Amino acid sequence: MREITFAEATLEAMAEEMERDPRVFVMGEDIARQGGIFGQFKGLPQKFGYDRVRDTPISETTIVGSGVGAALAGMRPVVDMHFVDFVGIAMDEIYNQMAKVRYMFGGQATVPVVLRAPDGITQSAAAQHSQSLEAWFLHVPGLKVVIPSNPADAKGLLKSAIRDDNPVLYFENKVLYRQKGPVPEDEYLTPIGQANVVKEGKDVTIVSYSITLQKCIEAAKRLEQEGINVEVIDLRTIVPMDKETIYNSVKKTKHLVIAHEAVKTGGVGAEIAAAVAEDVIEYLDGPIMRLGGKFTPIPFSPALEKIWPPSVEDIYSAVKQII
Amino acid sequence: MREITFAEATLEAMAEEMERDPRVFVMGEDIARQGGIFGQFKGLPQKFGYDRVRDTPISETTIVGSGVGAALAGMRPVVDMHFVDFVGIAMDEIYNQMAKVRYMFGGQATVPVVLRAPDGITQSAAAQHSQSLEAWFLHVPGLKVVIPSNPADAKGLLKSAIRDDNPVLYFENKVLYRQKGPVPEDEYLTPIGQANVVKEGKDVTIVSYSITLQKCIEAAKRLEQEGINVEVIDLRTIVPMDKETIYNSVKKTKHLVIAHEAVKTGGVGAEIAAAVAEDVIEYLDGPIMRLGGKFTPIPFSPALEKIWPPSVEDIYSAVKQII
Amino acid sequence: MNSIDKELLIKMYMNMVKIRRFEEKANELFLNGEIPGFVHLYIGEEAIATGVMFNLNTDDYITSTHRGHGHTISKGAELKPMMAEIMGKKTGYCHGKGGSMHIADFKVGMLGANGVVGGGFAIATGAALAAKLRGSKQVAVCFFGDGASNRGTFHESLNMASAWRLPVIFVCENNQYASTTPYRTTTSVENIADRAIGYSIPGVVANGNDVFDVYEVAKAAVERAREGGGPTLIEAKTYRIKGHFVGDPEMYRTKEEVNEHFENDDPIKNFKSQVLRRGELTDEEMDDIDKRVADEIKEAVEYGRKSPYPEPEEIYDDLYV
Amino acid sequence: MNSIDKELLIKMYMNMVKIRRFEEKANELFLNGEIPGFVHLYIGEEAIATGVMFNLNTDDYITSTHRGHGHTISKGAELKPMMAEIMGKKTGYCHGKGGSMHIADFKVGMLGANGVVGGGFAIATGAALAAKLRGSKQVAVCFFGDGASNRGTFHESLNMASAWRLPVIFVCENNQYASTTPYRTTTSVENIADRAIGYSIPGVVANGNDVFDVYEVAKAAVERAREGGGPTLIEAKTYRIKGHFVGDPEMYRTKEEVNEHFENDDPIKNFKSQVLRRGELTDEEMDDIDKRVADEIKEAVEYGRKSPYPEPEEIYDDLYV
Ligand SMILES: Cc1ncc(C[n+]2csc(CCOP(=O)(O)OP(=O)(O)O)c2C)c(N)n1
Ligand SMILES: Cc1ncc(C[n+]2csc(CCOP(=O)(O)OP(=O)(O)O)c2C)c(N)n1
Ligand SMILES: [Mg+2]
Ligand SMILES: [Mg+2]
Repeated sequence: MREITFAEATLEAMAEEMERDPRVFVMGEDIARQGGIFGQFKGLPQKFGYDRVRDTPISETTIVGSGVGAALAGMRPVVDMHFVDFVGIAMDEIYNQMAKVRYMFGGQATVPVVLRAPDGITQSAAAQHSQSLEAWFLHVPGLKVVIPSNPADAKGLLKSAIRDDNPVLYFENKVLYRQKGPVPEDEYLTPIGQANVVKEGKDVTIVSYSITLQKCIEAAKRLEQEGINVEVIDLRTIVPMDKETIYNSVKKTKHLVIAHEAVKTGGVGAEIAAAVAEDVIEYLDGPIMRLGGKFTPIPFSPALEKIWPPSVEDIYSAVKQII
Repeated sequence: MREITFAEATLEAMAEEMERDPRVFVMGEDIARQGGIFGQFKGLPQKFGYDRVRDTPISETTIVGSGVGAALAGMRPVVDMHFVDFVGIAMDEIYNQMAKVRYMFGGQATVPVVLRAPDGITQSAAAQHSQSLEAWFLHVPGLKVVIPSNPADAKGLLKSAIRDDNPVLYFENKVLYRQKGPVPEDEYLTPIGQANVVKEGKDVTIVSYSITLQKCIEAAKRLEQEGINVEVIDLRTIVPMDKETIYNSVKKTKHLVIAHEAVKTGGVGAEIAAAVAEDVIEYLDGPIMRLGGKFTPIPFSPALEKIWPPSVEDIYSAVKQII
Repeated sequence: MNSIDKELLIKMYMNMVKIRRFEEKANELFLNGEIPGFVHLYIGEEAIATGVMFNLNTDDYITSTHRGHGHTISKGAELKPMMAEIMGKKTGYCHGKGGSMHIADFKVGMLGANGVVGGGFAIATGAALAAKLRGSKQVAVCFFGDGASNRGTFHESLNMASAWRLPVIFVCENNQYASTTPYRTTTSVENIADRAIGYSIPGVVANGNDVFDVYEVAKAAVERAREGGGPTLIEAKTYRIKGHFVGDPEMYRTKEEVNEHFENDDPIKNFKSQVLRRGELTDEEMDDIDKRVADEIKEAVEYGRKSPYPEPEEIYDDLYV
Repeated sequence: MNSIDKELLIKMYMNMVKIRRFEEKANELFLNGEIPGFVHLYIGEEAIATGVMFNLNTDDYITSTHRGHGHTISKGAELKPMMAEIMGKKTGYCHGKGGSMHIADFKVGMLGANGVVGGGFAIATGAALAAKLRGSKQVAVCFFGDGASNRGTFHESLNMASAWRLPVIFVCENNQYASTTPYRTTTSVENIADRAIGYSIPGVVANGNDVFDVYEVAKAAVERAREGGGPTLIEAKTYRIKGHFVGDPEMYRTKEEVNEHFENDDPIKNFKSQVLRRGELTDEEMDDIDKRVADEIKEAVEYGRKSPYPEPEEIYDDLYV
């Protein structure tokens, strides 16, 4: 199969959906004139015009809020957050408007808006440009939340997100953008809400997503060499969470490790661990290990930055500790 | 001991600390002229003047941000969020500034600011005026987070929060405001970071906080009548979390139930359950049950509102299910 | 006044009286324990929603505030499902999930009241963007208070709307108070309309107690927006006669202050005296309308009272499509 | 010009040259892989920080932006710990935790650069509130870009600062671009200074390429603030000569456009030609300063290079007091 980058995959998804549905448009800071900081919007204005690919003022609150408004008025906006780090500027618009209007208004509203947010650590971007903030949105009923780990899913999930009549947050990792992977040429959708068993195994389950999945696969390889057979699950969607896939795996392997780049405390790993401890704890044969970013802001210095997120070694050790 | 309301207890805390330290001042919407919607600021401007008890514009972002600025410049501001539901308007100021500046600037800054936020369901205030949002802040390194359940703690924790050189979020429940409880007349501080074993027991541990603690005590009473001996822990502080107290209790009772009013998914209960499942799972003799608000916005109609949060019955049943 | 024919006069009068009676009834029902939650009354501000809305079509959009009954009625919503909603009943516009602070009627372009002060700016801006992208000639109107004009969303939305020349009209209902806080103690400008200069758009002050003045000012703004001229900021000066919400102890102002405004600034009294003086409507005609409105309110209350509360299992409905 | 004596002229020149050379060196070191992260250069805007800052005392406060080196230097920070910081070294102002976007020197009232555009408005407002509450006569200056002027925080902070008459000066560095976006495509007003009208405060345009003009305009604003007159909005018009950040491909503008500005608007060239024409400083005097600055930069680079990176265990330091 042909290989394209994650950024190109998202570009294809955008182009196909904009082609297919004139109600789809996209707005955000610095996306039109230069194609996005990560090239993820390159060429779109040339294809669809500057009306449908809009450079906005630096007004995150209103970018998101007007996305909600445009959705309520029948459009299908995609809004770009530039860096997920700024999502808090529009937080109220997300949890008090985007997520609630449908329910609060008794189903009168549909809110087909997609919020795209580049996240993750890269090259000493420091405390305010490196975060992973997906966990907050687990706690906000009314949203869907997806977080692809590879180009194929990036495309398929973005297309599904755009076609979804519910608000979808789409977290895309900054390091992943440049990575290539196989992406089918024919049109396809990746369903929201289905985890992906990336690698089957019988001794331990590792659940992860986004960039950290790669570290888990790395760790799994090392563990295999020692005869530990690892099942690796790519969550792909955080809300709704595919608990069935996790539970089935845990029932089989009896051991669970969860890893993500976001701060460990209060992260997505907490919800997964808690759900497992509530629903299928009897299958477990040891503690549930969680790996996540350290409980500090992300430091600038490369010397510190590189040790902030969980490493392959950390994941490997966590598995060894419980097996 | 004399009994005063929760609101009065916070008033005493404010008055004592403002008396003690001229750097302490308070600002927020509608707090001075009318003493706060819940009477929690009544009389303060008469004592300390309208300079130190300030009615602000409706500008939550700048209320919090200027609180941070005043703290950086040597004051000790208390800022009031009116309703916790609006905390998202200032979210960026909280996690990108308040929580990070000390670390990011290598310890140059101290940020002695207290953010007070009334929360919880009461009288059909509906989706945007009823929430409990403390869980998000578990995930934000740099903050402390307290959430008292009774007048004595309300006073002692608020005084500790004001004297703390770190930013502290103080969540105060709207229903609790009106409730009376014993409060010592002599000055005291309730330490941040210590949970409170409200009732000792040996069969099951229930961890809770704020308004939901009362439901747990209620449920515990019913369970005692059936011979189930319940230990009830009032968390009091969410960050830093007193895991020792929880772990010691779980080691003894081997059963854990966690209850709060906030949405169950992604709530504080998830972190507690995950921590227990990571650190002391071997002591458990059954699933960890979590109780929290339903996965929907909070509905207006009294018919729906009353069934939204976990009930005494729910807590009782959860315990019965695992014992 | 030449743009206002008799039919429109009658409609305007009827609309204002409908709002007034609806609000008086809501007040009564709230104090009687039949309406839960927070209720913010629009009494004394009827001329604004009325004057603006008769310039709009059903498919134009509005966003409203916590004080939204008047906007909802004016945009064409029906009283029965409104009353049922604020009583928390299943037959309400939002099946009881919203209540007074979250009343909405999407069928008539009423995109919702909002419990977040200043939450409507961006939504209206987005609705206007939708209209512009479609080339549909619809306009959007954002109602907001003097207090809301200090939210950052005001600034961001006016800037974006102007930079993109969106068909949106921002209507500030300056009722002199934001909850307990007198306008000028927290708002740094005499006329909120003057803030328009910061966005290169027209800023116009209207007499918010005079439906004719509001109508004319809004007419120009709506025409401008529809023709692609971009946004306008209108400040309609009025006074909040009632407490901030039903039950407000109102310790922040004197009875005299309130009474003076009640005497001089009542938009319905103003309307009556103008049309009588000009011989455009008679007392009898208006009495007749009063009666029809009274009947409609009565029916709405009965409808609301008879309607059932939602069933527990409905709590999960309408979260996702 | 009567308020500027020779000593001050020398200081101003030295400060501008220091910024220019520091930035040129930062550019070089970044391209050389010695500085990680994002680096936004202040080249071409030196007159603004310089002109403003020589009106301030050490205990006055400033808040800065992502483009903060110029502000930091002007407020009196030392080059060695600055250079070490942007290299990610332990000896940096923030022990390597902050970097270019989060440089700060609290000892001289520099409350931090900020990676969040518009994040400084409220902090400066709060610092001014602190000063006012203490009656300490300190002032706070908030630097921000044209792009930042569209954030809601601009509006909220200017309103609050005016309503409370806080001693804060808002200095907009209008360099014609917000990243890739030309100023007028997203900003709805010709002069950002005109937005002052919306807050009943003075709004003044300064020539941001002329340190003397900035100095005088800032002087009046600082005096006003110190005397209790409240905030001022200053718009210093300039042009961003360099890319938005080091490595910017600059596909959004032409080389010609940039060159034209470089020729005509360089604040250091402007300064030189003025003082030479007026006979206030000689070429030799300025050459001498150039040399001293070059040495200082060299030492700073050496210091940065020689300094160690933080140790892994330091990652948990300075989170809580
Ligand atoms: C963001 C936000 N902040 C605070 C509140 C609490 N609150 C509700 S109404 C109100 C006053 C609003 O004043 P104004 O905008 O003038 O509208 P009015 O009530 O006068 O119609 C306040 C502070 C809120 N609902 N939302
Ligand atoms: C809140 C926020 N939104 C977006 C960004 C990304 N960003 C960094 S600098 C910049 C442009 C800022 O323009 P301006 O305020 O004019 O400052 P300048 O860079 O021209 O000095 C943008 C969009 C950010 N850092 N913070
Ligand atoms: Mg008002
Ligand atoms: Mg700029």
